[in-house]
Amino acid sequence: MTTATLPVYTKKDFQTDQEIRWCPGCGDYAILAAVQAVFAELGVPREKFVFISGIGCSSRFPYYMNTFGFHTIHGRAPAIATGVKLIRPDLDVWVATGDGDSLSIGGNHTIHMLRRNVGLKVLMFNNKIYGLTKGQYSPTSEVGKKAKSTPFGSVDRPFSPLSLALGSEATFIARSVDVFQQHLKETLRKAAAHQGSAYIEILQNCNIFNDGAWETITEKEARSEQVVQLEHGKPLIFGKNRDKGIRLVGLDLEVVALGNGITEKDLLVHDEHDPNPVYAFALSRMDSMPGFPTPIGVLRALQGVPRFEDLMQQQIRDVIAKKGKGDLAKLLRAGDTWELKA
Amino acid sequence: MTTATLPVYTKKDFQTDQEIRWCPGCGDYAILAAVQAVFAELGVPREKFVFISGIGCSSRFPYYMNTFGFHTIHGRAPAIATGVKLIRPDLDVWVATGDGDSLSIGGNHTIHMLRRNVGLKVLMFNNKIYGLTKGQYSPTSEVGKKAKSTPFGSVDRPFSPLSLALGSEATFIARSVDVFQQHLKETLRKAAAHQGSAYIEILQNCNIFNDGAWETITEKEARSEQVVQLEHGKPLIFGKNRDKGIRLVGLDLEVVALGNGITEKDLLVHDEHDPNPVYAFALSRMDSMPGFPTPIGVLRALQGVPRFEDLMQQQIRDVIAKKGKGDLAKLLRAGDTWELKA
Amino acid sequence: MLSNLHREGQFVMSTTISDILGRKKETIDKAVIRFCGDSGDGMQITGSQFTNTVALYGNDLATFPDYPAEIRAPAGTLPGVSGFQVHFSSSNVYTPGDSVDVLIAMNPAALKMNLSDLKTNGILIVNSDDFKETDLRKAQITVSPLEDHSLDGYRLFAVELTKLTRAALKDVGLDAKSMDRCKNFFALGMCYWLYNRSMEPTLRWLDDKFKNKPQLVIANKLAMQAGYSFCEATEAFQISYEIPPAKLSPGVYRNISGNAALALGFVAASQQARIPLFLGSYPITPASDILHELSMYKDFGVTTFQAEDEIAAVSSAIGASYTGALAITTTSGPGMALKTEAIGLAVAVELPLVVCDIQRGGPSTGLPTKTEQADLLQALYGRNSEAPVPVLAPSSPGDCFWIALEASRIAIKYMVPVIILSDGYLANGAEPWKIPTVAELPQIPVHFETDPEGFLPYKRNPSTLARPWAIPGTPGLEHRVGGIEKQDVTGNINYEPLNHEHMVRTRAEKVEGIAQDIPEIVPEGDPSGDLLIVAWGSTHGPITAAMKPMREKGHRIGHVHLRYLNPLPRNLGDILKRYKKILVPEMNMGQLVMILRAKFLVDAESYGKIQGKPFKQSEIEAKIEELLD
Amino acid sequence: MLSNLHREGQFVMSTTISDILGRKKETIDKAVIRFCGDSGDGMQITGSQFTNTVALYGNDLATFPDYPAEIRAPAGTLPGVSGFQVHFSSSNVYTPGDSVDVLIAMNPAALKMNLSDLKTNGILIVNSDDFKETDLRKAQITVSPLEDHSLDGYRLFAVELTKLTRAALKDVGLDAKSMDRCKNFFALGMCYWLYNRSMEPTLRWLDDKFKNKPQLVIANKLAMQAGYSFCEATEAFQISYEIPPAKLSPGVYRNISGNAALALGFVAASQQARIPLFLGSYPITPASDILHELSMYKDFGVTTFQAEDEIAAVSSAIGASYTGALAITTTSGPGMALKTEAIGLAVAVELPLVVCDIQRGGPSTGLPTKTEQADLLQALYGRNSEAPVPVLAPSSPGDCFWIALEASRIAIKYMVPVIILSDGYLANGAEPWKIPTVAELPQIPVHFETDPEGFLPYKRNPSTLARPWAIPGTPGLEHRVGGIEKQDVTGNINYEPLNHEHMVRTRAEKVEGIAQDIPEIVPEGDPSGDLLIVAWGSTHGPITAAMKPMREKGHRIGHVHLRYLNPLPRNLGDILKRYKKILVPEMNMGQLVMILRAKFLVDAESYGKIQGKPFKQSEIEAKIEELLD
Ligand SMILES: Cc1ncc(C[n+]2csc(CCOP(=O)(O)OP(=O)(O)O)c2C)c(N)n1
Ligand SMILES: Cc1ncc(C[n+]2csc(CCOP(=O)(O)OP(=O)(O)O)c2C)c(N)n1
Ligand code: SF4
Ligand code: SF4
Ligand SMILES: [Mg+2]
Ligand SMILES: [Mg+2]
Repeated sequence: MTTATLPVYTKKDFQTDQEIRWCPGCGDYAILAAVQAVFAELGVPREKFVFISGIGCSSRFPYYMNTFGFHTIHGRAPAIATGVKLIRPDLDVWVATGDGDSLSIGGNHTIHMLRRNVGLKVLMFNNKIYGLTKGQYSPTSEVGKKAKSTPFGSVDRPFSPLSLALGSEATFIARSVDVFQQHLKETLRKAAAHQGSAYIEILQNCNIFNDGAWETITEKEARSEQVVQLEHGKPLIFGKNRDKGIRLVGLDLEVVALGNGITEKDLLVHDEHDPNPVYAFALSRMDSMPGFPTPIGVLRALQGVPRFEDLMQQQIRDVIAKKGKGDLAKLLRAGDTWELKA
Repeated sequence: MTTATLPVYTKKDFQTDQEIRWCPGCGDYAILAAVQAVFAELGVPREKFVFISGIGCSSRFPYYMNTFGFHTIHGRAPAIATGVKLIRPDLDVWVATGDGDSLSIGGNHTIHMLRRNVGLKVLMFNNKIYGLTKGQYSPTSEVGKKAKSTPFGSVDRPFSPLSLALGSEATFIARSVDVFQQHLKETLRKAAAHQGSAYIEILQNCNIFNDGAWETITEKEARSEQVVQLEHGKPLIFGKNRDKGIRLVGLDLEVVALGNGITEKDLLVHDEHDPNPVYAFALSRMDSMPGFPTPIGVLRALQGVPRFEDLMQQQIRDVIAKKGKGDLAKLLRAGDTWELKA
Repeated sequence: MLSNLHREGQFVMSTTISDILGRKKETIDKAVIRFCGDSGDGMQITGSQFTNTVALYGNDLATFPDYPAEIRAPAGTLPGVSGFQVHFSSSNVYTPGDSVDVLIAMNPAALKMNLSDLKTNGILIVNSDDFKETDLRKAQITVSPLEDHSLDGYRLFAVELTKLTRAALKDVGLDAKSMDRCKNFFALGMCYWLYNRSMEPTLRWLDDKFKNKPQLVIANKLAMQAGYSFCEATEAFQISYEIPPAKLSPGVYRNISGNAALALGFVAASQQARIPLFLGSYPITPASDILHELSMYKDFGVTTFQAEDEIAAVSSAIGASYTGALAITTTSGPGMALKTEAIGLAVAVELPLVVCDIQRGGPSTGLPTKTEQADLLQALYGRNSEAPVPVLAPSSPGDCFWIALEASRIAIKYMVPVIILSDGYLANGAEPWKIPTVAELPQIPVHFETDPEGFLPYKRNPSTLARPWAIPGTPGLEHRVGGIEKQDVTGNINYEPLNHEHMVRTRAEKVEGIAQDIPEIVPEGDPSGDLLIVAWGSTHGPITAAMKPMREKGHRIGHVHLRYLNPLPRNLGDILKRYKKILVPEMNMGQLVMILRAKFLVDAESYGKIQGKPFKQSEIEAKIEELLD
Repeated sequence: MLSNLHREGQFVMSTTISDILGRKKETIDKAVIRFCGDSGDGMQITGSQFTNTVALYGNDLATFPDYPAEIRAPAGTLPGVSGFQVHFSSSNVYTPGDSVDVLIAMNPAALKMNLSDLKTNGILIVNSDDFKETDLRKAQITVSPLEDHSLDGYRLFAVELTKLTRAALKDVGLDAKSMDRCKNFFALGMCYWLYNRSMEPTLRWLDDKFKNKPQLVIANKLAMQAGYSFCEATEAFQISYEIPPAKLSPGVYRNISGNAALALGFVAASQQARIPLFLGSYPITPASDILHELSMYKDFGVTTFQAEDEIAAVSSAIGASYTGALAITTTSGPGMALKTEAIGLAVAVELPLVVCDIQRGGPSTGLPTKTEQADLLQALYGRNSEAPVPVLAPSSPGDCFWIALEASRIAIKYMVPVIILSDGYLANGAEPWKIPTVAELPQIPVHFETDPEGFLPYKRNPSTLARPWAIPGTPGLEHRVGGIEKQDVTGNINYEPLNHEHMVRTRAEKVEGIAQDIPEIVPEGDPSGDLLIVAWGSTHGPITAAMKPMREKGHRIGHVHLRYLNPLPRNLGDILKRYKKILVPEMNMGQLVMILRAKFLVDAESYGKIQGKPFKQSEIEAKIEELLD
C-alpha cells in the first residue's frame, strides 16, 4: 500500500447514487456527512473500506457509502465483520448499528467482539428507540418510556452502552453526538486510529419516533452545562464559563464549582490510556447520575492490546514457520496407511 | 404462605431418585450438596422452588433437585426463567448454568436479565471449559488455553464474568468455590435473600477436561494467600497471618503489608451496598491483576431496586385499579360499530 | 336497507346540494378507490377514514394498505409512495379489487406508481400544484403527464389541492406547512361528495383525534368541507354515485384488521380458558401491531414482554406456559427462523404455545412490508428432527379472531405448540367483522394437575395423548422435564432405542389425532366436477370472488379453503377424488401443493404468484379458464 | 494375498505358539467383535486399536462406536456403558454387523446392555472380577448371570481380567487404580490371539501415545502381552481364527471416520481452489470433531473460529465468504435450527458457503450421541420464504471426503450456500479409505472479479446464473449487497412485484440448474425389476449388504443411493418408473419419500427406523421379503 499512489479523496468520493431513505430531519444524515468527510482524510484506499450493518434505520448506512458495503441481518453485523477481519486483517472494517441492533438482538455478538478485541470500528447510533419498526422502546430507553409496545410506560432499566462495553473488556469507547459535527469527526478520527475494537456511541435524534431524546445535551443552552468534553491530559472542566469540574472522592465522582479554594488541580485529569478500566467505568456512569454532565469524547483508548485477527493470523504463520507449509499429499497419507498392490 | 404449616425439610428432601451422571470427582457434586442443604433451611415450601437450566454438565443440575425442574436448551435458561417469573413472581426460581451456557451462547439473555433485575438466582458453574462437549475452551478460559479446539492455544481474552455482570447493571454479584462448602452455603443464603437478579460465579473444578483450573485458590497453601474473603463492613484483609490488605490509591487498588505504619484503617472497607457500582467493578478486576488475591463472597448487593416481574404485575394492577377489570363483551365491541338488523 | 340500519353514531345523511342542483346521481353496485401519495401525505389516514365511513353506512368492503419499507423516504420520490385501496359494495366483497375506479394521486411519483391499476375511463384526481419541474424530477419523470396526453384515457381532474386548501384555511392561523398537511382531507371531502357520503363520522373522529389540538380539528374539518364544496360548487363532477348498503347477515359489526383480530382472539381465549395471557415478542414488520395491541390490554391481565430478541421471546413464552399461562409469541419469517430451536423444545416437553408467523416477502430480509405465503414449509418442517406441530391459517382478517381461539384451544387440549400462519395482507387489511357475543365463543377447558397421587409427568390422557399440565407451585407435583429424550409416562431421561421410536411416533400420533377434533371440509361451489381449487390463507378473497363468474360461465368448480394445514381435514383425500383437476394457487413457489401431491398422490397443479401482492380475481379467473379450456 | 501387501510399518506376523502346539486354526470369512464396558474402561481406544490392526492387515471393515451422552456416568451403571463394534472380513464390508460373534463385556452393566446382540453360541468374554454384589447392583441385576445359566447359550469365558492384569503388572510400580486401567489391553491381547493378529501396530502406537509416560507404555504392553499369552498358555480357547485380507481395489489405504474425512475434504478443497479455508463453528456433538481436526491444520492456512454461538459461527463464515474464503460452518440439528436465518441471508446475497449438519437424534436436545437422518426437511425447507439450496449427503465415512470437495465446488461455482447432511453414525464410524493422489482431486476454479469495467454485483454468468464474486479490497469494485430484495443485475434495493418474482425464480432456477452438472444415477443391482430401494446417507451400508443375498434369492432389485438430494439427479424420474415397487428406508418418519412422492407421484413406501441406531442388514432383508411376497 504505497501512499504515493493513493488518490486524493473528497467527501463526494464516498457518496453513492442511491436515494437516501431516511426521514427528513433524521440525525443519521449528519452522521453520514461526518463519516464521508473523515473517510476522505484517512489515507486509506477506498476499496479497503468495508461497511457492515445489521437491520434498522441506522443499518441502511452502507448503501450511502461508496465503499464495499454489506447490509446483513438484525444484530449479526459484529459476527459477520469478524469473519471479514479474520480473512483480511488489512481491510478497514466499520460497523453501522443501532441501539436495538447492537444491544438488543445483537448484544451477544457485541460483547464477544469487544472481548476478543476484533479490529472493528462500531458506530452505534443511539436514538433510544427502534426507528425502523416504528417506535418501540429499546434497551437504552429511559424507565417509564411510553412507546408503541409500552403504552403504560416501560419498567426495565436501560443499559449504559459504554458500561456494558467496559464490562466486556472494551479497549476503546467513545461518545459523540450527531449534531456536534466537529466533535464527531474528531472522535471518528481517533476511532480510526485505534488498534482493536472501537465502540462509539453516537447520540442520534430520531425526529419521528423519539424527537428530542438528547435535547438536554444538544440544545444550545444545554451544551456547555450538560456536557463535559473529555480531552486526554486535561482536567474535567465544564460549564458555560468553564467554572465547574469533576473530582474524585474515594471511588465516587463529585461535581464541584471552581473557585473558593478549589482549583483545576483538584480535578480529575482525563487519561484515556489508563490501563485500569475502573476510571473509564466511573465516567461511563456519569450520564445516568443526576446533576452530572454527560461526558463526550474518548473515554478509554487502551493501547497495546493485540487484535484478534492479528493473533489468529500470527498463529497460522507461527505454525507454518515451525512445521512448514502444509503438503496436501502428505496430509492425505498421514497416520497408519497400507498399500494394496494390483 | 403460612410458615406455621411449612414442613421442616432436611437436605434429603431435596434429593431425587435419579442417578447422578457427573464424572466421579467433579466439583458439581459439592455444589449440589450445598444447594440441597441451603434449600432445606430457607423456609420456602418445596413446590415453590423451580430450577431452570440450559445445556452442559452443570445444566444437568435440576434432575438432581427434588423441586420443579426444567432442563431447557443451550443458553436460554434466563429467558425461560423470565417467563416463569413474569407469571408467578412468588416462585423461587433458580438457574443452573455454566460458563459456556451463560456467557457464550447465553450471553445476551444473561445481560438482559441482569439489566431488568429479574428475580432469579443464577448459579454459574465456572470451570473455564466446555465440559459436556468434551473440552473446548470457553469465554472464561485464560489466553493461551490449549484445548480440543485450540491445539495451539487460544488467543482471545476471557470475560471477567462479574465485570460483565456489573456492566449489565447487576444488583447482586458474588463469587464462591465448589470446595469451600461453608462459604458457598453462606453465599447461597445471601443470594436467596436478595430481591432481584443474583449472579453467583462458582469456581468449579472439571477434573476431566480442566483439572486444577482453580488450584491456586483451592490448594490448602493457597487459600489464605490467594483469596480475600469479602465481609460487609470489614476491611479487605488476607494472608495466612491476616497481614495483608487492599487499599485505594486514586482509582487503583493496591496490595499492602500491614505494619510499618500501615494499619487496618488505611484499607478499603467492604461495602456490598455501595450504590456506586465502581467499587464492585474495581473488586471484579482483582482476580485478573497479577499479585492480587481473588475476592470471594458478595461483591455487591444493591438494595431497593424493584424486580422486573413485580413492576410488570404492578402495572397490570394499576391499570385495573384505574380502568376496572377488562370486560370481554365490551372489548369486542370497542371502537366504531354498527348494527345490522335481520 | 337504510331503515334497517341503526348506527351508534346516530348521524344522518345530509341532503347534498347536488340533489338540489339536479346533477346526475347514479346508483351502482360497487366501487374501488385508491388514495396514493407520499408517505408524509397521510394516505393511510385518509383511506381509513373513507373505509370507516362506508363501513358505518353498511357497505361490505375490503381494504389494502400498501406502504413502503422506509419510514419516510424522501418526499416526492418513488420509494416514498404510500397507498390505500378500498373496495366497497352493496354485495359481498372478497378482495380490495383488481383495478380501481377512482385514483387520487397526490404527486407525480404516486401517479407513476399507481396509474396502471386505474380502469380505462376511470376517475383520476391529481394535485396539479405538485407537478412542477422539481416534483417531476423526484419521480424521475421528464415530461409532465398532465401535458403529454398520456392521461387521455382517463377522466382526469387536475385540482390545485394545495392552493385550494391554503385558501380554505387562510384564517385558521397555521403556517404553510401545517396547512399543506390538511390537503388529504380536501381530497377526502371530494370523495365523500363523489359517493354521496356523510362527513359526519370523520368530523367526529377529528374531534376525538385532535382533542388537544383544536386548531387542527378546525383546519382538517375546513379542508374536508372545502373539498366537498369544491365538487358541489365548481360542478367539477357532473355525476355522483350512490352505493346502497350490503345485505350482510344481521348482527353488530366493526371494521377489523387481521392483527387486531388476532390480538382480540387471544384475549378472548385467555378469558375463556380463565388463565392469564402472556405474549413474548420482539418487534418485526408486519407482526409488531399484535404486540402493540395486546400491550394495551393490561386490564385483562395480559402480560406483554418485549424481549431482547426472538429467541428470548419464544423462550419466555415457554417459561410462561410451563407456569400455567396461555403463552404466545408473534413474529414474521426471519424471526420465525430464529425461534425454531425453542419450538422444538416445546414439542419435546409437550407444553402449549401459540406461535404466530405473520408472513412477509423473503428470503432473508426480503420485502418486509409486502405479503407472501412462503413460510408454510418452514412452519411444518423447519425444526431439527421429527417435531410435528399443528399449523393453522386464517383466511380473512376477521377469521384471525377465530383462529386465535382455535389455536389456543388445540394447544391447551393437546399440550402442543401450534403455529398460526397469517400474512402481511391479512394483518393490515381490514374487513367488516360481525362481532360475536361472549356466549358464542368456544369454551377452553383447562385442567391443571393437582393430585400427587399417581402423578407422572408423561402419563398421557388416553384419548388426546396429552400429558398433564403440572405447574410449579403445586404441592407434591415436583418433577423434572427437559429436551432430552425421555421415557414415556415417567419422563425420566431415556436413550433406549425402542423408547425413542415410541416417543417419536407418539408425538406424531398426538398431532395426527387432532384430525378427529376438527371439522370435515365442505367445498364451496360444486361438490364435484371439473376443477377443485385448494388453497389457504389470504388467497380466500380473490378465489371466492372468481368462483361466482366462473361457475356462471358453466364451469363445475369447487373451492376448499384449508384453515387447518396440519393435520389436514380427515375427509380431504375423498374430496380431492371428486374433481378432474386440482389447482392450488399460493403466494409461493408451490408449498401446499407439494404436501397434497405427496400425501394423496394427486396431480395437483401449482399456481404461484410471488410478487409481494395478493392475487387478483382476474388472475384466478384466467388460470381457471386456461385449465378448463 | 499376503504377498501383495506392502505395509508401511513393515511388521511381520509372528508365528504363534498355537501353530506349534497344533491347536485348531480355522480360516473364516468375517467376524464381528464388540468391546463394551464402562465409559472409564477405554473401550473406544481398545476398539480403535483392534480396528487399526485388522485394517493394516488388509481386511475390509466397518466400525460402530456407541458411547453415552454423559461424559462419565457413574462407574458401573447402565448409562455409563460404552461400546465399540468392528466388523472385518476378507470380502467387502458394508455395515458394522447386525449381531456379534465375539462380545467382550468388562462389567455386568455392559453385559446387560449388549448381550442381546451376541449370536447364539457366540464367544463371550467377561471380566469375572467385576461381578460382585455391588457391581451387580449398579447394573440393577439381582442374580449374577455367571451363575444363573442365563449365559448357557454362549461360549462363555469368565476371565479374572483385573486379577490377571495386576499380576502381570506387579513389577511396573503402578498403583492399583492405574494397573486396573490397563485391563482393556489384556482383553485386547486376548482378541489378537483369537484372530491370529500381530500386536506390532498396537505396540508401536503405545510407544507414540505415551511417549512422555514410559511407565504407561510398559504397563499397557505387558497387559496386552499377558492377555495374548493367557490364551496361549491356558488353552482357554481351543480354536483361533484366521481371516485373510480382502480383495480391495489396489491403492494406499487408511482408516478414516466421517468427521475426519470431512475435515480432510475441506482442506483439499481449499488447496484445489487456492483460497483460504475458514471454519466458523460452535461445538456440538457429534460435529465437534470436525472443528478439532481442522484446528490442527494451521499449516494449511486454515482459520478455525470457535464462535460464541451457532449464529455467530455461520455469520462469521458468511463474512469470510464475502471476503473470498472457502467458508464453512459445522453443527448438528439444534445448531442448524439456529443458523437458518443466516443461511437465508447467504441465499439472498448469493455467496458460497458450506453448512455441515451432522445429524443426531431429536427433537430438541434429543439423543445427542445417537444417529438419525431427520434433518432433511429442515435442510431443504427450514428457512423463511423461498430459499432453495443444494443439499448433499455422503453415504459412507470415506465418502465424506468427496462430498466436502463436491459441496465446495458447487458452492463456489454457483455462488450459493450448500448443505451437507452427515450423521452421527458416519461421523464416528470408520472404514478403510483408499487415499486419492492429489492429481485425482477435482479442480475447483475460482474467479474473483477484478475488472471494474461494466461490473455489476448481480450480473449473472449466463450458464450458471452465478453472480460475480467481487471481494473487498478490489479497486473499483466498491458496491453494496444485502438481504433486502434487490434488482437483478444492478443489485439495487428493489420492491417491484415483477422483479421479486423474477428474483425468486432465478434463485430457484440456479439451484435447479445444478442438475445438469451432476452425474446421472445408475442403480446398483438390477436396472429394472420388482423393487427399487431409494435411500441416502448412512443407510448405504445395510442396504448394500442386503442386496446381494436378496438378489441371490431371485428377487429383481435395484438400489439408488442419492448423494444429491437437491437438486435430484435429472434421470431419477425415469429410473423410478422401471420398478414395480419403491421402498425408501430412512432413519426418520419418511422425509425423502415425501419428496419423491410429491415430485414424481410414485407410490413410494417409507420404511422408517427412529431408534438412534442404524438399520440392520436383516431388517432391510425382512422388509424386502415382506414387500415382495
Ligand atoms: C430477526 C429480525 N427481528 C426483527 C426485525 C425487525 N427489526 C428491524 S430493525 C429493528 C430495530 C431497529 O432499532 P435500532 O437498531 O435501534 O435501529 P434504528 O432503526 O433505531 O436506527 C427491528 C426490531 C428484523 N428485521 N429481523
Ligand atoms: C444449540 C446448541 N449448541 C451447542 C450445544 C452443545 N453444547 C452442549 S453443552 C455445551 C457447552 C457446555 O459448557 P458449559 O456451559 O461451560 O457447561 P459445563 O459442561 O462445562 O458444565 C455445548 C457447546 C447444544 N447442546 N445446543
Ligand atoms: S424513523 Fe427515526 S431513525 Fe429512522 S429514519 Fe426516521 S427519523 Fe431517522
Ligand atoms: S466433564 Fe467435567 S464438568 Fe462435566 S461432569 Fe465431568 S468433571 Fe464435571
Ligand atoms: Mg434505534
Ligand atoms: Mg463449563
